[in-house]
Amino acid sequence: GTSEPASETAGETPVKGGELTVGLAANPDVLDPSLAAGLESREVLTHICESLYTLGSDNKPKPQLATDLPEWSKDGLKITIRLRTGVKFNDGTPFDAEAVKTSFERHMSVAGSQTAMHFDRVEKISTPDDQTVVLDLADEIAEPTTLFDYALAERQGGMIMSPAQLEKLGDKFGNEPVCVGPYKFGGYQGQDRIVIEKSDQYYDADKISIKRITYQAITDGAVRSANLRSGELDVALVDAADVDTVDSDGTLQKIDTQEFGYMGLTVNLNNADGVDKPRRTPDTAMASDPRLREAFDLAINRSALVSVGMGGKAVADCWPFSKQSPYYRNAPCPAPDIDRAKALLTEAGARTPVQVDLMTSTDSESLRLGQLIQSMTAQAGFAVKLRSVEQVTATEAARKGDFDVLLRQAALGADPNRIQPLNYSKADTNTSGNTGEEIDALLEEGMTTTDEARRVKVYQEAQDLVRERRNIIYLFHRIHQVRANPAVRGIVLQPDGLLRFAGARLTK
Amino acid sequence: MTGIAGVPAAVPAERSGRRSIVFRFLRRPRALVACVIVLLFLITAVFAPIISPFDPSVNDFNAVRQAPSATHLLGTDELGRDLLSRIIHGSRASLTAGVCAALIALVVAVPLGLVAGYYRGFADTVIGRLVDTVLAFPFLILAIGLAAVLGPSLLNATIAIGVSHVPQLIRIVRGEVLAAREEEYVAGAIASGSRDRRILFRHILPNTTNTLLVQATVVVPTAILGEAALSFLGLGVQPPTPSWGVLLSTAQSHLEQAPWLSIFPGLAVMLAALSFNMVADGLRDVLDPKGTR
Amino acid sequence: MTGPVLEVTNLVKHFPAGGRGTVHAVNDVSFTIGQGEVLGLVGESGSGKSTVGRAIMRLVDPTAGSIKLLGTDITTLSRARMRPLRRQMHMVFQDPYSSLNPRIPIGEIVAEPLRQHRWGDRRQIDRRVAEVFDQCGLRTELRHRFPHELSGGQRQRVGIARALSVNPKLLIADEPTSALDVSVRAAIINLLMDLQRDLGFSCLFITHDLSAVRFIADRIAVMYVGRLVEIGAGRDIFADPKMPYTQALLSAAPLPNPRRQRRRERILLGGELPSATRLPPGCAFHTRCPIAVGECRTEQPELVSYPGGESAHAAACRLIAQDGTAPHVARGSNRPGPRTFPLSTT
Amino acid sequence: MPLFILKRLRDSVIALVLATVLVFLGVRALPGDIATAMAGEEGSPEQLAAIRDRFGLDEPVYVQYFHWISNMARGDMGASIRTGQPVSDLLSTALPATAELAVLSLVLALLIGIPLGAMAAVRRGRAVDHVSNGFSLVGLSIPNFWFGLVLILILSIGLGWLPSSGYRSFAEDPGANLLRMVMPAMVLGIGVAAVLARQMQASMIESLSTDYVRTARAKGLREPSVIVGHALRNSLITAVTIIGLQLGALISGAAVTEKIFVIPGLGKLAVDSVFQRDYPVIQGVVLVSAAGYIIVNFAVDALYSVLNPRIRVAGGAR
Amino acid sequence: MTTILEADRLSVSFAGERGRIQAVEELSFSIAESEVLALVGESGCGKSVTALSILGLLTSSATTSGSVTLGDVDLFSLPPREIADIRGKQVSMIFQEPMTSLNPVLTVTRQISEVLRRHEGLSRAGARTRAVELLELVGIPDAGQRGEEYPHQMSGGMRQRVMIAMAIACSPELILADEPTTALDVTVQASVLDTLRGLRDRLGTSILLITHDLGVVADIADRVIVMYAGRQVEEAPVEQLFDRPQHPYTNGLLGAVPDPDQEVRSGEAERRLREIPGRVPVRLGPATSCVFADRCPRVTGECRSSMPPLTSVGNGHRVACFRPGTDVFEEGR
Ligand SMILES: Nc1ncnc2c1ncn2[C@@H]1O[C@H](COP(=O)(O)OP(=O)(O)OP(=O)(O)O)[C@@H](O)[C@H]1O
Ligand SMILES: Nc1ncnc2c1ncn2[C@@H]1O[C@H](COP(=O)(O)OP(=O)(O)OP(=O)(O)O)[C@@H](O)[C@H]1O
Ligand SMILES: [Mg+2]
Ligand SMILES: [Mg+2]
Repeated sequence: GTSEPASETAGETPVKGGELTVGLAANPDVLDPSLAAGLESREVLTHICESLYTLGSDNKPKPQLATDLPEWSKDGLKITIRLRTGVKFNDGTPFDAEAVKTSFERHMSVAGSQTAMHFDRVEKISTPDDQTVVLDLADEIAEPTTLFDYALAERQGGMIMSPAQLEKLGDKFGNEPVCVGPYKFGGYQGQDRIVIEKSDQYYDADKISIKRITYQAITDGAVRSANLRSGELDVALVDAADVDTVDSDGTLQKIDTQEFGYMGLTVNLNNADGVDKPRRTPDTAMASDPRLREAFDLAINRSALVSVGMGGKAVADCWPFSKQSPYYRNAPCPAPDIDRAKALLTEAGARTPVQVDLMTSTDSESLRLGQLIQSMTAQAGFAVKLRSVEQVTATEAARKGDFDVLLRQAALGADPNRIQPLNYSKADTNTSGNTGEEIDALLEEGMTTTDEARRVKVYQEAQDLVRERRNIIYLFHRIHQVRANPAVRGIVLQPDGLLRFAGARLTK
Repeated sequence: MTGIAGVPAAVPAERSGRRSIVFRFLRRPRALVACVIVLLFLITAVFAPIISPFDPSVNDFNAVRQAPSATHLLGTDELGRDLLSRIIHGSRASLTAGVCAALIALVVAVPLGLVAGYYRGFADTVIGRLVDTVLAFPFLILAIGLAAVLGPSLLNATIAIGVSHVPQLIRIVRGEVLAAREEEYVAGAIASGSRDRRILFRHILPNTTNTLLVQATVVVPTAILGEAALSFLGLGVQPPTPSWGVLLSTAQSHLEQAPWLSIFPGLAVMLAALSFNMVADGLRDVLDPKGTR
Repeated sequence: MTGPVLEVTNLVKHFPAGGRGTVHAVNDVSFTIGQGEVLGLVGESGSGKSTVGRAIMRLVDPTAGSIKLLGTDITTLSRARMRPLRRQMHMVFQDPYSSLNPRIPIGEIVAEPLRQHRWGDRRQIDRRVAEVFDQCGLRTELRHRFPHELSGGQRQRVGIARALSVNPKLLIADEPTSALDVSVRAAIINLLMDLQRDLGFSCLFITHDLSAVRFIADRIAVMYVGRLVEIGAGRDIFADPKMPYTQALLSAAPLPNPRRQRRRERILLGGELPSATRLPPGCAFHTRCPIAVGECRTEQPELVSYPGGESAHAAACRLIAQDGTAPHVARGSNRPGPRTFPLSTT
Repeated sequence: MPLFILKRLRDSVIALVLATVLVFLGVRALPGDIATAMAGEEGSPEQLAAIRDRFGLDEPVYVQYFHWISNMARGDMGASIRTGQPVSDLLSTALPATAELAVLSLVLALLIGIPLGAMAAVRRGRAVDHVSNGFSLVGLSIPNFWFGLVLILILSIGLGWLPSSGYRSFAEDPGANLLRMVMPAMVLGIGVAAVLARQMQASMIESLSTDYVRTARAKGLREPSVIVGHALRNSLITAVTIIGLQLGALISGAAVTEKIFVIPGLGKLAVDSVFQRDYPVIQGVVLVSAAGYIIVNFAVDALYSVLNPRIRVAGGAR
Repeated sequence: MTTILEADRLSVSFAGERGRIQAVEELSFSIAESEVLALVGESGCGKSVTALSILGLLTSSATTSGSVTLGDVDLFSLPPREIADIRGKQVSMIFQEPMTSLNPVLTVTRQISEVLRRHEGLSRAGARTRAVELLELVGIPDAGQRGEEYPHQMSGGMRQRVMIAMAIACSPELILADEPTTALDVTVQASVLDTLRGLRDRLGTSILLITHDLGVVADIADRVIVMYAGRQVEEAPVEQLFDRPQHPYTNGLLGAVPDPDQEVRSGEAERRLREIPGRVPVRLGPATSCVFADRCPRVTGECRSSMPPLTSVGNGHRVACFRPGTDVFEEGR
């Protein structure tokens, strides 16, 4: 969603300059494109580090620092990237093919790199001229990789860092990142505030209006929305629970969008010992019989879940991709049916109540959803035991296979292949431990095909398999709710929950 | 009963001493009221299922976040559960945490304090250093750390709170023992040929019970507050089991739309802590008449 | 007579004074107590009397010297090895309030030594408790009472009953009457004297009450800042005090008789009692002694025995003549003239 | 310097070193590590391994401890694993906020607790006695996070008098800073004020019944001089020791208070970094707060010994 | 001789848990100029309460009745501010425990100066100089230096001298000395008594001396009042009291003290002290009969039913007993 149509509304005068204070839901981690792992750091980084590619309003990759989408050679072993001219890093050094090469090499090699995987198949990087970068790819598919343009557009691999700064700071680049971007890093203020300032080196500098943006992390949703209302913050993401309160003032402008990802239940099917260990089926009811999982699914009333648990700020759905994605399909959820669920339990010969251990994190939203699922499924004969552990512990438990069912928010991207790590039998992030030659084959094909229509079909087939197995039970897509000072125009909210301020400006 | 001649017959005399304490205690209206409130809380906790008007974990999706009304005396929460019933059931977790944490703290601290205070020397040095160290950690950080290591549950939160009170209790017990050790009656016992064990448990320990009793009653309310704080941070009782801390923590998101969700459980915590504190005050007054408050 | 009941030789006890040096509480004290003998130990507050008593009881560990109880050296016995010997001696404490555990009925308090020393079975112990209660003038019904339910005099009787329950050979009484009222004090002194006469135990009677010590003790030892300065038969000490300090002490104790008291001549001591942390060199008394000479300030006088008197009379003063003639210390009138109160301003 | 102060100093250093060991072992006993925290659920084992390798998390704990201690000795507290900011930077921005909060609430507590307690003792059984008792009982019993929420509800949301959050450093804008510190200081201060009031009341009652106060009266001093010059003077000396002990309560209270009022202080830093398993930061924070506690208590002891001539002037007749 | 202070039917009671504790009852006495009046009796018989009540220093749980006149001022009817003007100026007090009675955190000189500044209006420096003089006066060597010390640095005897210096700072007419030597050793006691005696002789100060030590009484008192359980049982000039005690309680007290001299004279004849059986009662409410009846060897029915009045037996000797007389106690426990 966007805050307002770009055209000026009558009677409003745009103001040049100005400052914004933006609320973040978590502390950004290191502001280093290769090392950053969190969403919040990416939100900040997108303003100071432009990428070769970015997502367009249709959520498909489009060039940003490149002039075109990557050109693939016929044999699929060579990618050519053409770069913009006349671009400068924020430290004034020129942006050229050599800089791109340096950045790519750093992405690939720096210790702890979060971006290295995008370059898995890259064997050689050459720079035939200042405006051209050529990547030679390895032939064999050692590891499935996502498509290059999506990956670079959605993740930080496409961000190009100033070689001079890299030279200077090495792996401490994140302490003072310098890239090409409308804003430049202005420093930390305390533990939780990051300032970025308008850059005069930016090629489109005259299109940038806001002078200075302060990001402030406020983890507590209620506090964040209170700050928003009191005017301490100009823009922030608002938790579902707080939306009504914030809107009751009627003064803030609303910016909504459906997320790419989904909220769902991951069932531990074959991950008894941990994702990096051989698959083994845990000794749990839910893993033992698909009918139990179906019964569980049927017991959940998604519309009640959304209206009570999410204050209606979500869309009940049984498909991983939301409407934002080209890969969306209207796949209606089974209507809640307690009788059928009970019948399934009887059919499966399960001893009721069926014991289910549901792991959630400790935030109030997860707790709320967990308790709702608990009471809904209780009617069908499940005895859900909630285990709420803070995020890191939950993640660790998921990796170790120490769970029955996990309530989790999956942040997918525009690239449909983002479901691959969750379902591909060889992926070591496949926490449900889903296996199957059929789905493996589909996912492999989806990855290597560039044909859009074919991909849509492949992923739909793969998804149907997941829906049937119910190793993941999809619940809903949340609607990101951003509230902003009405004087700010042109804020862009992307489906991944990131806000873009490059086109923003203040009005009187 | 120690099986010595004379002791059984001593009971009436002892009881008369106790009775006068009870009598003096009951003559303090504030302490009496507090005692009654504590008792009411305990009764509420024990008979929660009978007393509470609703099942605390059954949702009524048509009555979400309703203000207090005739049906739901204290209103309903964000999942349509009756707040009164949840507070009533929550008293179980909160009081258990409070009382058990106090017990845990006593069980750990008393032997250590006895040993440190009575034998002094090396044991005292080691225990003293540990106490200093642990005391230097802020209580909540310690409790958070422990709760995170042990995993969140009522039991673990209780252990964490209990343990975090240990150093302070050790100090108190040790101080008492040091003082008692210098009492002439201990010299009298040594001169009578008594063994260390008897001296510790028959002579010194009973003379520290007043302080311990008062301290225990002081730990209870802080432990109730501690449980609330840990649950507030998501390290306590697991839902849907309510505890006052859990209620408060979830209520925080609805502070404005549904202030009753914070106000009533908050009042419950405060009232419970208040009455335990008042009982402690009363005990202190009665058990230590020269103590000034 | 088969040797002394208690033999204390060169007893020294130092306490650490919390980083401020050492408290020389007892320095080189030697004495013996014979069978059935009562030795009175007198001295001013802080002179180390209680410390001597406690060291003998091994309630504090002596720094040096030796203590022999009935011929056994108990100076360094471990706590466990010491336990059986505690049957042979017990102690009555100064404060009848703090020396009885407020939470234990007095019957049990008195039975404690009996049980610890396995006096017999329950019935025997019961009988013995009743017996000592009777001896100490306590009604048997009181045994279930708690100490706070008794009067000060009754409590002190309980203390005595506890000490005597196992029939010890030696009783150490550390100012057993100083916390009591005059009328009660008399009763307790009478009781102790009666019991001593009947049971024949030896006794170290610590006190600062000179009138009482003369009354009860066979021999008297005088301490001054940790040292024994004079020891001898009571009659000798009172009749012929040798050490100037003893003389001063005796002359300062007021007589309960106005005529005689006002006619008395007193030795007036100036100066202050030296601190046990910073003992002066030489004779500790020289700072207050009206007749101190040069060497008193540098050299420590030995305890020397002098002939005459009932039993060995020893004193530590360089100024005592070879034949035991006590030095003469000038006395002032008890009715001081204007000189003692120089008034400058009004 | 008196010997006991030196001993106290030695004990403090030992406690501090033990504290570092305890933290080191403690945080590593938490389930999950920074790699898990950073890479999230989709983090592949290689990514995790890369992170662990980068920060030396695979080495044995004692080796890590040794590295840490030897770096510390060189004044290098390490850098946050998450953001890469030097721990010393984080601490130097967090410390002033917490220190300010602690000082403000302490001042508030002193301003409320001492006069209230003293007056309650002087006017026993009168209205102020009851007010003081009521106040201290409520102060001890009120959950401070709840009190914080209620204050926000009333003062910020209801009346709109005070901003609920958004820390401004004092240097940046003193007015805004103080305005935002009012509620946190109240929340944090009330408990300490309650303890102080009780303590003060008890020690004043005791002082007032001492022989030397009776002497002061027998000298004919007027009641105010007796109370202020004799009773209060002695009671304040005991109050000093309480303040040191209350610091621990203040620091842990700060964690919750800072979370509610979004003050970027040590407490918030500690809780956040525990949840993110940011070891260097946790270690730094705990070390600093433990050191703070130890130093303040040491200072309080020293101050106490200066104020109290019985300790200051050693020696004497006996 | 002029009367300095006169107490008439002075009674003090305290509100206790089980009723009103009668601490002092109907006590009447007067003190003349430069007279030492001793108040003797066992612990708890109301000596301290008497002294404290004179200066209005009792706790608020006390109720006082009767009257105390100083010169011609009725102290009990004075407003608190005016009583404060008298305290330390006309009437001052010395307490039993010199350690706890001095403020531990103020220097000695400072504590003495306080009185002078309050009553004499001296400047800080003037008060200090005078305080040092006073310390010299009571026999503290190096007064200038030692005055800067804190109480805990001084010995018990020195502290008691400081108390005395404080008490005489404004040359009071009357000093109430509550067991001034009880905590001291005999040698120190002797010199403190000397100091008090000197005061009386030189300044004509009257002293109300409270003690339970008959030796001290014999040493310094002119007149003695014997108290028992809050009541005055006998009053006499000192020699008369020791020679011819009339009340059985006084007889008992005198008999309970061993007299070393006497013992030396009489030899081993009778190694026993006289005892007074029983204990001092804590009395609730006013007495209606003789308070000593329960412990008295001469008790009769009359003693248990009515109160013996304080009657004169000549020479300023008064006794409250139906069967007065000097005699020997019966033996036995
Ligand atoms: N446990 C102890 N630690 C340190 N010093 C001690 C200890 N016990 C006694 N002293 C010191 O030893 C000295 C002698 O004390 P002791 O109690 O033996 O004297 P005393 O003659 O019994 O005096 P009093 O008549 O007051 O009872 C004193 O200076 C005292 O302060
Ligand atoms: N503040 C008080 N409250 C209640 N009772 C009191 C109070 N002060 C004194 N008494 C009682 O008054 C009685 C007389 O006490 P007082 O202190 O005058 O005795 P005393 O003769 O001075 O004894 P001692 O020799 O022990 O000093 C005692 O029974 C005491 O318990
Ligand atoms: Mg002693
Ligand atoms: Mg008295």
